[in-house]
Amino acid sequence: MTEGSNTDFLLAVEGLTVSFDGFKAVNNLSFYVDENEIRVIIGPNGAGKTTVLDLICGRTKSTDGSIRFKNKEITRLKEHEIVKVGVGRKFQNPSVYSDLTVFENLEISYPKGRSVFGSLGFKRTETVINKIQEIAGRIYLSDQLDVQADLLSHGQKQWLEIGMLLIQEPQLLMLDEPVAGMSVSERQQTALLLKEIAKQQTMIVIEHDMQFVAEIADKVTVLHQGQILAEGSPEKVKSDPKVIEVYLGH
Amino acid sequence: MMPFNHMKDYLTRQEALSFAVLALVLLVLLPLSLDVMRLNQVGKYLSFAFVAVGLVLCWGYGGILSLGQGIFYGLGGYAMAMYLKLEASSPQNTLIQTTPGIPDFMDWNRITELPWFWEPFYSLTFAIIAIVVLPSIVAYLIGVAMFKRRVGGVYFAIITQSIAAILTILIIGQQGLTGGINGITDLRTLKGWDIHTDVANYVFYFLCVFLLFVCLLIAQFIKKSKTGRILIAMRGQEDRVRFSGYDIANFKTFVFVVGAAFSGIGGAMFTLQEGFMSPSFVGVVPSIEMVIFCAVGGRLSLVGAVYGALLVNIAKTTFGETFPELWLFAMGLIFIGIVLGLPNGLAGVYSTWLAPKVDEMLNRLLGHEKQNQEIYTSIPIVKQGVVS
Amino acid sequence: MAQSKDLGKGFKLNRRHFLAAAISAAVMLSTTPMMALADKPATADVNTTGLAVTDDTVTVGILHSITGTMAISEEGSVQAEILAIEQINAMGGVLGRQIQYIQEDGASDWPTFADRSRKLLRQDNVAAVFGCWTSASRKAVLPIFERFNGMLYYPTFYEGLEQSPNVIYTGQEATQQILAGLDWISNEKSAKSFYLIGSDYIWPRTSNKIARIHIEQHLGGSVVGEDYFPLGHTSFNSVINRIRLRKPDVVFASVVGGSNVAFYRQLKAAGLDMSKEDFTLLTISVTEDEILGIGGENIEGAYASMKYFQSLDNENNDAFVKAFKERWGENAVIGDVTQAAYLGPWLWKAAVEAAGSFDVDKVREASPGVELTTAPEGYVRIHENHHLWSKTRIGEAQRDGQFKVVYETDDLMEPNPFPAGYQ
Amino acid sequence: MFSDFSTAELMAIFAMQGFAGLILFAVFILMALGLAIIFGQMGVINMAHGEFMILGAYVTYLTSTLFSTHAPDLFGAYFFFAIVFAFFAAALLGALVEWSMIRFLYHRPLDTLLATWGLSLILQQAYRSIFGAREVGVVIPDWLMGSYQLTDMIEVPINGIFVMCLALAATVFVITLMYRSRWGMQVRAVVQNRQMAGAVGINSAKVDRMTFALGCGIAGVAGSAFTMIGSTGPSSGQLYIVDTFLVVVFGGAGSLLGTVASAFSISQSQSILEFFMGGSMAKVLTLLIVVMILMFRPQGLFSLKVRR
Repeated sequence: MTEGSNTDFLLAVEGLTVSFDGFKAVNNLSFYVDENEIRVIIGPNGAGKTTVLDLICGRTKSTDGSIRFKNKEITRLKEHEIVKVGVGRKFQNPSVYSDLTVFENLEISYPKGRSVFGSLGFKRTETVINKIQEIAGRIYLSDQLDVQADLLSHGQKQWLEIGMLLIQEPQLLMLDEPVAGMSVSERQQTALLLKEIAKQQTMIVIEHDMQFVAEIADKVTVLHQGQILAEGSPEKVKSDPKVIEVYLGH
Repeated sequence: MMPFNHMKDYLTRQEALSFAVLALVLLVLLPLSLDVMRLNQVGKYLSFAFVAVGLVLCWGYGGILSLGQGIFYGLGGYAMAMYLKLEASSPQNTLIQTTPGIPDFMDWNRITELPWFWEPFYSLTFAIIAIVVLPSIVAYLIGVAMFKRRVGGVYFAIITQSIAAILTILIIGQQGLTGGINGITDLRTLKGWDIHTDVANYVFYFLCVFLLFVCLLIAQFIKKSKTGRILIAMRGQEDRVRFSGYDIANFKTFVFVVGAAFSGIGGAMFTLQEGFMSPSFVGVVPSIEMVIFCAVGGRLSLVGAVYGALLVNIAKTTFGETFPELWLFAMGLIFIGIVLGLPNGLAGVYSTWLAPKVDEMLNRLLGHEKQNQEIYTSIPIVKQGVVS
Repeated sequence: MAQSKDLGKGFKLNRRHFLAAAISAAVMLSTTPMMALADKPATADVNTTGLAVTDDTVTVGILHSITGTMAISEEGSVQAEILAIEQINAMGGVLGRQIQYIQEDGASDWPTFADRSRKLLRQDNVAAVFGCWTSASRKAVLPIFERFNGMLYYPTFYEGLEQSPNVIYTGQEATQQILAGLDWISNEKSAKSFYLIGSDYIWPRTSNKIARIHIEQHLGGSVVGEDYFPLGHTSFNSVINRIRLRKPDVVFASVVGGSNVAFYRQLKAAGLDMSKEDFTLLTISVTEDEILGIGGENIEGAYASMKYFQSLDNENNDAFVKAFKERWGENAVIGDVTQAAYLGPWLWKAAVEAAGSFDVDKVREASPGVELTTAPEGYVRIHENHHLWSKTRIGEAQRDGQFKVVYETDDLMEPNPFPAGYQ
Repeated sequence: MFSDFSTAELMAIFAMQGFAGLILFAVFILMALGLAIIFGQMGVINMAHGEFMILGAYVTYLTSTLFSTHAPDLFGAYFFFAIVFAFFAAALLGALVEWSMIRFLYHRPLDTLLATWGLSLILQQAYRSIFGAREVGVVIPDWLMGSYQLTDMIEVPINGIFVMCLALAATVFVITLMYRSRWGMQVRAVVQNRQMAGAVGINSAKVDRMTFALGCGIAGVAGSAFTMIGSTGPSSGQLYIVDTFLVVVFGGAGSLLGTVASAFSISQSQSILEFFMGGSMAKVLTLLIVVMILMFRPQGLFSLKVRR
């Protein structure tokens, strides 16, 4: 296991490797994310994008390498501990609690009463309700608080999940394909939302839609076969011949 | 903003009604209409309701299907029985034994000294604590070992089932220490008070109902707290909950322990009302039957679980007394029918067909009060085709 | 021991009464109802405690498992009890009253037994209950019979260590069954070393305890192994290897239920053939009932020690076997417990008639000394301790599933549920 | 404890003990193979598995009576027919059960457990009503009884050898079917991605039915073999269910090789422990060890580490 070095970056990934029965899904990967940056990861299917997010948030344990968040080694922490240091994660398929209302979905994500007995004693105070209503406003769901999450549209579920991250107040949000399945207008709203978020928080986004990527990204990382193919501003990456070869096509 | 009245948060009007009706049935209707023998029978069925209520939390809400609830029911029952057996085995009562003063089955197995783990059961206080704590500790150990390693679903069911099988073989095999397959029988008095009299039957029945309501209210509290919503959330989206910063294993362990403690109380109530405890409650078959009580009542309804335990047992007795051969057919069909057709059990039938009418009636009766819709709160159901 | 050789004579009821003395076994089995000879006593006189007795009927209970794992074993007992009741009714009933029975299912579950017995005694107010099979079910109902003063006729051979005023034990207790068997095999086969094997519960363990003491202290032999297996266990190859290693003169087996089938088949398959000279097995748990499942060819040559075999050659038994087959089919077999269950209603009838009352207290008082000369097993008499004086016999299992009786004790064995020196 | 015996005796005993372990191994394999297919490949928890085995046993019983009354000359060979009949009877019932209830429950694995438990109650009572509560004795042809004298001291039971051969044949059959046949490929395709399999033209409903029927059919064969060593009664099936599930889970669901390995390790440890400490404690200890290992390694002995 390599030890990461101290950096000014919010997130520093160094030498990250994971293998599934010999297949290296992520191979000696290093990249760094600044505070308040929107980093977009792109790449062909099977490039290891989702796996990278899984590794950072602790869902998959790495074989080698280091992940440091605010100079704190988080590689061996458990998922809920990683959440507590300030990393939030949205999944590829919107995963909201379909049996619960939008309000309850957000309430569960509210970062208080996370222990068993804490949650037993948790009260729906004015502060909690206000916070939930504020977040609901930001994710365009103010009118849907009473609706069971199951009944939301696909795009609304994506927003709800983003909202569930926001209410945790993480410093780093990791979003796996946040606009998949959204209409054009929803995409625009989402782009607005993400830009708004980026004023205070850092984001790693996985996305395929190059137009959307160009709209939001500060920096783009292109993954291919578990390794970095290219990195830089959207324009730079777009014109990179290697990227065009393996991903964007001619 | 709507004011959040905590009492209303805790019990909605419908829920308050169902608790009241249950109380009416158990405290007034049944005691008035049944003779003491039948009431005693009902009391014993209610001891299974403790398990079923615990299962609503574990299985219905937490998605943890335990096929080993008999372990905890048995532990509670045995803890109670051990105390009563020691009281029944006073040296005067056991003069004909080779070693007077120890339980008869120990004497038959040529044990001459009370085993160390029996000693503390001379104390009623210890026994009462053990009834709750012993199952909780065992459940905690199983829960931590399994849930921390993310064993769940089917695997958890099979492993708990195996543990129940192990415990049964152990109890039966170590008969010198446990009474073996006979169980601990011939219990007579509690602090000198005859436990088989009609008065005792009444007292234990009401005690049983009282404790059941205590458990129901605790369960209701858990269900209505954020813990309850986290449990529902966990059922479908375990990862999401984890990435909202919760340690899922702790929550699962918690409900499992609560379910175990309830079961332990149920077991003890059985021992008191029946006058003996038998390993036949510990094994795989009774454990699965307990799940059935819960499923029939509706795996998400606390009150439903009580009715489930009552109705299945009453049906079993009536059928068993009249057409014993048909009973297994009927029971089998009930299982299949409930699972295929009514995944929400009787409670589901009620909430689909009757609840709206009852609500309407209440509105008319109470007139002015606008229906107190549970704000922002969902009504959980088990959907066909949802992973449970 | 004074015993009647006059088997055809019928019931001898304590000499004071002479109600049914002339009824022969043949008549007993006929289907034409016969009126009792004496005048019918008034209900108020014969029933002072509110039992279910009318001017024409008396109600009793039958409580066995007809579902669940024990149904296999208890089926025969139910059949025998019903047969006995029907025969008694055909003879005119008890004290001029026809017996009606309420049958309850214990469902192989001890708490259910307790529940049903409470119902029979408190709700149905039955005059007597014929039932239970396993010790566990008897232990479960015992406090209930004692509290509500019922009378239970319990048919199974069992471990002893019990003597309840509310139970008549119509099967043998352990010493009756075991001691004579061990004595015989030790003499006949010059057996010195024994291997004890049983299912893991109280009866086999107690039986083996008694057997071990008898072998070590009275027969001068030794026990070279003692093993127990969970109920329902089906792989015995390891213990069979141990038996091979220890080379005992006799294997003493009290394996029960489904395990029996596995045990004997695997013994046979392993080449430990009981029909040959070099391997001897004495069982106290295999009756004709069990052989149905085991298969005669697998257990041929084993010895069983109990009080009754279907092949017993006497008039009573011939009539009994014939009646049983007529009632329950030509293929029915009768084991030791089935016969003991058959005795229950007859013993109760005799005691009731001796007492002149259905009252449980009076029946209990009249019971000791009640004798039955028409018992299929021969002559039995109720001891002061509520068990039966009976003979013990050794049967050799035959290929056709029957036993050949090779030995019978000269005298009746005294029941001794609390055997001094064997505890 | 061995001091009283000669080396030769000890060697013989150990050889026979090893063989006893192998017989138990074969028994476990037969029990678990069908379940491994149903549970491992389909995720269905079939609590009525034991009852399907008993169905095979009853079919064997019926076949034996049929042969002894109508074709006594062929009695020696009836067992082979019985195995085939048992397979088809159990498979047919399996297909019926799949069609009438299992197919509605694929998304609710825990509910399959409850429904099949109900089914097992019904089957038990049906057996009891049809065949009576008593156990039925299946007459085994003479050539299958007795033992084969390997050396002076070592004897091996012939029916044990037969069961082992049957277990071997069944394992080879299943593995070939699953990994070498086109049908097996379809089954595995459906397991991995139901929708995709459907999209490429696999009739997944039919595959499910056949898979379930195959698992039940093998249970029937197991039941047929068990008539030689165990008992055949209405509730005999219940005895096997806990062991069977443990074998499958311990091996790692979805891995047939794992099932074989787990059957081997559980049977050997049980057989060895039994020799030293008697049946009850051996059973407790074996189950306990398995449960402990499962707590530390919930995925079982063999399982593929896969990307989620």
